[in-house]
Amino acid sequence: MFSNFLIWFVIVPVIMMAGLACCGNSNMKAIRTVMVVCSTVLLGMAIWLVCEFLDMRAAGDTSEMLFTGSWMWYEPLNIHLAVGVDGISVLMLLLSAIIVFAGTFASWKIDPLPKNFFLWFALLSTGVFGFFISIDMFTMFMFYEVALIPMYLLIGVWGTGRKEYSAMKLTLMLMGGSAFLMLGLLGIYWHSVPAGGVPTWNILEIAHNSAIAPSWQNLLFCFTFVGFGVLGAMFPFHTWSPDGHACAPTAVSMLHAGVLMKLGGYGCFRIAIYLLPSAAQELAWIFIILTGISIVYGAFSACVQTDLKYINAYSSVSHCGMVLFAILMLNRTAMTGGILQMLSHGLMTALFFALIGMIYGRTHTRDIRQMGGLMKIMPYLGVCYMIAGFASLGLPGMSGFVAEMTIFFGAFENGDMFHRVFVIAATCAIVITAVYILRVVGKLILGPVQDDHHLTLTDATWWERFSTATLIVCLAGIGFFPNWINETIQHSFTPIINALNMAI
Amino acid sequence: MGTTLPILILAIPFAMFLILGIGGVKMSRKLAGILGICANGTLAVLAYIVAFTYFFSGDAAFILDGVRQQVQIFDVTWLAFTERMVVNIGFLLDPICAMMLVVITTISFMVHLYSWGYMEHEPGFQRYYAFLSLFTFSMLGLVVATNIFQMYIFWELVGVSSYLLIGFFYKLPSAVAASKKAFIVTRFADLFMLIGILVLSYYVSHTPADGPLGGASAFNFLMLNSNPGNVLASTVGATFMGGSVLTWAMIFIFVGGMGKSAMMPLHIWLPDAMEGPTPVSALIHAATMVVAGVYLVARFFPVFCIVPDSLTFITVVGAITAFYAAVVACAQIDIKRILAFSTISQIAFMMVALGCAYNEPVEGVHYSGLGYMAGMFHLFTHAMFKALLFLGAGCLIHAVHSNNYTEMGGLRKYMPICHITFLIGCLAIAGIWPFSGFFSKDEMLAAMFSRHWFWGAWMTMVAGLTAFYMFRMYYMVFWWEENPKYRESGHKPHDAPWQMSLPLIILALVSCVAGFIPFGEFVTFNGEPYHIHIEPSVAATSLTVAVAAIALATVMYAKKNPLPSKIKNLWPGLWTAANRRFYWDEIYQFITHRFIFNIICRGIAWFDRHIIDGTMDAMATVTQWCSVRIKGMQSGSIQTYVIWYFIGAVLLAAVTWICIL
Amino acid sequence: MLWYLVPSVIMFAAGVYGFCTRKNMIALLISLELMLNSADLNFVVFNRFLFPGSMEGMVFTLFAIAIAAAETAIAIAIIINIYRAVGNTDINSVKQMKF
Amino acid sequence: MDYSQFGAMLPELIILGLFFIVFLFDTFSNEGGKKLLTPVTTVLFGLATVAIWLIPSCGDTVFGGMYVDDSACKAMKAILNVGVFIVLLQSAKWVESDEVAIRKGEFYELLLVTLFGMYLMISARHFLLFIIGLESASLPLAAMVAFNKKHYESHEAAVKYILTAVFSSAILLTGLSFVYAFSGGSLYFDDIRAELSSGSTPGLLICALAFMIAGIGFKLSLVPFHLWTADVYQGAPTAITAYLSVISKGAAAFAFFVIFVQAFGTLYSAAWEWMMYAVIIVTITIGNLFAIRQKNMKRFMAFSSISQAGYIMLGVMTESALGLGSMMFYIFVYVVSNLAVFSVISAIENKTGKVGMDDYDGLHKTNPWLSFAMTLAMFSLAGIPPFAGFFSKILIFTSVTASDSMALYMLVLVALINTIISLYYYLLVVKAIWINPGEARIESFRSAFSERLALWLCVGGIVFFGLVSGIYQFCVESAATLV
Repeated sequence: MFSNFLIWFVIVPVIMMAGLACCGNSNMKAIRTVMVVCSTVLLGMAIWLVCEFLDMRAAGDTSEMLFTGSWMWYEPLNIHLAVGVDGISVLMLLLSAIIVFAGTFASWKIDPLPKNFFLWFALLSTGVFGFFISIDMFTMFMFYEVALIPMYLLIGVWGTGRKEYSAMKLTLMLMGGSAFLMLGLLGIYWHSVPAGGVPTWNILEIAHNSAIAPSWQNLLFCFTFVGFGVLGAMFPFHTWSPDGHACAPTAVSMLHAGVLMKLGGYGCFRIAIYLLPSAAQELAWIFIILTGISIVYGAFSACVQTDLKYINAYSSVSHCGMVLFAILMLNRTAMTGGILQMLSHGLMTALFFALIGMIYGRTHTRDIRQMGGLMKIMPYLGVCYMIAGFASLGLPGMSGFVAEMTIFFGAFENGDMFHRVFVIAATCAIVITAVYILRVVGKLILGPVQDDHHLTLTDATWWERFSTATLIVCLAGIGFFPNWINETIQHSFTPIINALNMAI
Repeated sequence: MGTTLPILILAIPFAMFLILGIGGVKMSRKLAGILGICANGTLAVLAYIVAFTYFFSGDAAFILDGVRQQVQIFDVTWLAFTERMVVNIGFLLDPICAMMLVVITTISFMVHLYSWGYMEHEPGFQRYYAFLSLFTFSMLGLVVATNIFQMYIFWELVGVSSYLLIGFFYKLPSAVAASKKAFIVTRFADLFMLIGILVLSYYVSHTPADGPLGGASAFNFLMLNSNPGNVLASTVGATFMGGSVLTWAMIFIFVGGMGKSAMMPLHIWLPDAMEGPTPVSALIHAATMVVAGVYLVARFFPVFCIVPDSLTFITVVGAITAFYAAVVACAQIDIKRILAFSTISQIAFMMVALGCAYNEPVEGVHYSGLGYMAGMFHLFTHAMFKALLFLGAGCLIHAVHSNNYTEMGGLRKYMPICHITFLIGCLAIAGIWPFSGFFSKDEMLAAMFSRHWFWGAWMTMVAGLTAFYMFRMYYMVFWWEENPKYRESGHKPHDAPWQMSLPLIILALVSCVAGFIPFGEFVTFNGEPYHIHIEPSVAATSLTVAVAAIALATVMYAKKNPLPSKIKNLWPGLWTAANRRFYWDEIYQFITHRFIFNIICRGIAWFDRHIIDGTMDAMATVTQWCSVRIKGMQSGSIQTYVIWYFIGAVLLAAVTWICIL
Repeated sequence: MLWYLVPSVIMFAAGVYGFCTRKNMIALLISLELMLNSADLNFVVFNRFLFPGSMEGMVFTLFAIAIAAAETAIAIAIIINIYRAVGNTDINSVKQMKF
Repeated sequence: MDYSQFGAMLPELIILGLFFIVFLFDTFSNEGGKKLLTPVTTVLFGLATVAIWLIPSCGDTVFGGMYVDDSACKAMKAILNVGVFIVLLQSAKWVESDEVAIRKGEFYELLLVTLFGMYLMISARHFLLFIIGLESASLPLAAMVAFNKKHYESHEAAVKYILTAVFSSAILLTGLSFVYAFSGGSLYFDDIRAELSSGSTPGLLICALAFMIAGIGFKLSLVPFHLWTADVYQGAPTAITAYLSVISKGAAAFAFFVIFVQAFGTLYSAAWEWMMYAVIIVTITIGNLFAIRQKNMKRFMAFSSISQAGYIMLGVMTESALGLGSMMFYIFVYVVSNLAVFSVISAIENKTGKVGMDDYDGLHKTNPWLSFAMTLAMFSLAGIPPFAGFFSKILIFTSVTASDSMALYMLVLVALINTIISLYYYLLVVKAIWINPGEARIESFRSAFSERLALWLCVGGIVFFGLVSGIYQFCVESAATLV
């Protein structure tokens, strides 16, 4: 079992937790050492995995999932610990590793209880990695919830503002989502095989059996899609996100907006669409309407916010809406765009929240009306913020542009009026995005200095420069050379596309 | 030609951007300036080499039995949406591209040189040069685009570099606002362009790969332009609101061009863009970026031609804009704004010229593609003399520290070089022989007359207006009456240092001689050379009109006299309206702030906070409320407990029994 | 046999009613006894009329009576404790813990 | 009569033996010896627990089928034993407190007797034996609830408990008497099943079933037969509360399953499926709604345990081996999680006498380990992975949905939605411990060894029962022998 490489993505964070447990309660040196070492190891593993994966693909290994392994866990219910990755999950793992890495540096000076913070942080990352490697619905769901619950304490204890309220709201809403999700999974499990067979949780087997009756599919699709959609901040279930993000500490906002919200989108196509294709064909329109709304809606409501974190939370609603929207277009190009959008939004939002954390740590306010001309005071952060902004409004050369264009061109492939209308509505979002991004940049980074006390503030420290630079490099990397990622993702969608075509 | 030069042409400015942008903070101003200028000098040289090889080498690759070819020097895949929708980054070399290379690099070099003097004392000098390099890179990438998507990519990039340069003085709220406005307005236009591209590429990419359009990428210019008829065919007659889908697509794409080229009603950003440093205005907002729209139309000319409605649309938009801008320019007092409006009007001229061109012979017209050639020609000459004018204005502002001609007057004694060069510029734009403006404008008017007498007459009038307001400005600045401030205040306005004067002189010379370039030999719509000859009638009319306008201006403004104010008081309303640009900004302000921002955005935000969020909180509240309401059940007295118990048991039995019965 | 069941039903009803209405704990105990005995009566009656062959109902009744006795004993003991604590055996005096 | 039959009752005999040992020791030992009573009993009971885990189940039925000793029953007894052992450990300190010390012998004796009663309930296959077990399990508890002579609450709790208990046993007996009317003269479960298999269900029988549910539901504290629970849990000594909340509940749940599947299995879809359907929904919901408002930890745990009982009863709806296995696993996990909470509560109560939820504010500052254990326990109760509670919940849901009926899916949905409410109030405790501002109200202390041992056992269970699938395996396999 330990010979399988993927398992180590779960084991290393566990080791990280063990290591942290051994550290002294406030022995920052030891804690940082453990965190940096482990997150670096994870990043290295992720990069190695990507290279290895591409090599194996290049070597002509066309099996749907690579590095697969499956070990019986709960024998009476046929629950396995099954792992495997395709191009998408590999990239997601890389994304998570990058953001965990950056998040570690972003929370360099966390206080109080640094040890507990990193313990929960590590648990969170365990869940995230576990989710992306598992191809067994049960373990997938388990890791999903493992990733959700630490949010409560991370926000509640280390957050700011109305943290109790936000933490509780976030946790309850996400758990509400996962309640529906659970029911959907149960339904899928019990109908996963033709009558008489032994039901299975394994996604690949279920997909190959494709034994779920259409009547059940429709019900289960709604359950699963809503379940994941809540985490994907789909209108009208997005309202946990603004409060949650606004109150969370920097690293948590990064990880949550950067990776956790991606769990939603990932699950949507990996389970809801892949396993229930005919329902997807039939019911997509409902969710297209909802996600279409959240794209425009999020952008518009971001225009009037005055709290930096709220602005980014709402833009996350808009961008994640874009992800689900793309996935629901049910064709290869658009879905690829959706994944690209996940990656780009992950990096971008992480960068945003990191910067906001750093600015907040200096000015002790997140209200854009009380800040201004930061470019003069902290040029490095200012420039980074502008870069993040440009990435967010889809400037060519940044990942956002690639993702959005792929989505639009893919979505436009659906020829009927309904899709057309919503695609064009979605494209309008790029203008609105420009509006609110430039509004913030103009108020916050440019313009005259609002508060003379800010004049004494210092620019970024080395660890801050490090974490932001990492993210910016990734953003630009995708933006300049998108095609290899694009091809990897497109190839990985083949089975899903086939399932959809068979379902028609 | 190898791929080395083209790649270098793109690589050098980008490298400069990175070097100056990242390393600039550590550099001294001098080093940064020299780096930038040298880089651009080399760039210009390379561009000239490329252009000259293209035009004069006579290589069969470039000119095949007298027809200039379109050559893709290289074309590499950047992103593949589908097998038919592949985005390439490449280098397409053809007459207009070569011409633009020359224009861009020349002006850019001049501006680099000029800025060294002009921006000397500004903080962020290095940043400024970095942004200039970024802009040069983006603009070059735009003109060499091999496909519409590459064009769109660099289209966005020029937008952003213009944003950065307009907002260069980022501490001034006005500059920030102007840059924001410029970006958002153009972005709004680009949205239409994007939709246009979506529609076009959708239909093209859904033709069979072995069809007449071939298997090439649906974005590719060569493929689209080679046999546009099939592009139309590929839409299988799909129509939308009466027009064929292709018409709509092309109009949408053109709207993108309207945004960049500041056609009405998307012109509002350009005057504000003058908040940027003057050299920037010369480079971006006079010579290069703003003509991107014209370039777009020229690039797509064959496809535009097969949907004549779109050409008509272009003509109308251009005609209206030209007149509007000219009128407004007559009533401005800020010299940069006057120049800005004159730019708008001149670009509109080119648009109309393009709109009046055909790509197949028409009876009664001896050369149907004249408008195309003329438009490009005017693009070339206008770039030169408008850059000259802007740089001159820069010198004036540098000397007087004000944008308004009310602060100037009688400057001819103090700044002779500036005076002469500025005069040349004005003559050129007014279209006086032998200056370059005359030739290009004459060709354009000829084209318009050949299309329909109305366009010709209309645009001749605009030409007259142009001559008038340019000389109005000229006289107000250099003649009128000397501003008393010069004498009492110790420092007299004087000519600018050589780095600034040199570009003026060079450009002035170019504006004098450029007219005699046999432009038709190089740039025509189909690559076949065309021998320019002056249309006597048209030339005569335009010249007389121009001279008359200049005379009028002389009468009114050469010396201080009450005549202008008299005339102003004839129709004060008209004057204020023109001065306030006919209230376009106010209208936009109303729509965006009052309506979109205050009603839609705030409304949605309120809805989110109170309805959506409220619902979620309400669930919690209701649960709490229930738990409070039912607490009486747990009254603490055994007897109530037992009553509940018994009722429960009986109820269970009774209900089940009833259900079963 | 119905005639034998009627009294048991009456006893049961009386027991429930008494338990719900009386205030004195001892009275409550008595009503409980009524209910238990009605159950015993049922057993005996059913045994006697439905299954004359077997004795299970009777045996069960004996055990039930014993159990009832035990219950009463413990209940009495606890009531005495209560009496010690609050000085009366009013059922309404023991509702401190609620909600 | 063949006395070798008693050999089959080995678990009961062991408990009985232990009882006698404690009794004699308590009666005849001097003051010095009394000191040893607690450790001796605890150790002996620990050994007994191990023994019961180890001895094989002969799986035969004795006394004419009144009593069976199959692996399911033995597994259940073993599970309960673990729980009781933990209870003994965490109560050791309280037992030694001078207020109780004189009567500690009685405490152990009563406890062992009730345990013996529960064993009988579990193994009984005849209603007579079942009733005897039930009563001998519930009557001594009344005495134990009243154990704190000095505290008025203890008495009030006791009187509430005993009166309701007697009332419910009266109802139960009445119901049983109705059943007897249809049983063809025999109270053996199998005979009743055989009699009732003839389709029709007269009203009296339905009434009987309702009364049976009420009677046993009293011990499980199903709504609306639960009202005694909160007061009794609050008033009783914490050790007893813990014992009530897990052990007697577990035994009753198992017995419930046995009776309704073995004796009334044929009436499942006809009658009691829908009764239980309603009861479960009401139980989970009402329990949660009450728990939201509670400020006293013990009362809070009472309501939490009520809704937990609802989840346990989901297992009954399956009437399959898988369901029983899941139910036993759920009970086991519930035992460790709940006892973990009670260990913390009693540790703190023994030290400071504080049981208010707001006394826990900022606990992590002074007692990080207790806070940690409490947090884990709360997460486990709320069903958060990777802790055991998550697995027990999901497994029981899975086994419920096994039968492809939409009604059961909806039942699970209701249960799932209720988990959100429960998560809310479990998180309230976590919030108090970790988030609420202000100085800690409980000074830092080191709890007694026995308490720490109990806590470690529980935490170990919370962490490993889910991840190690062997226990669930064991439950399902042993359950297979019964259904």
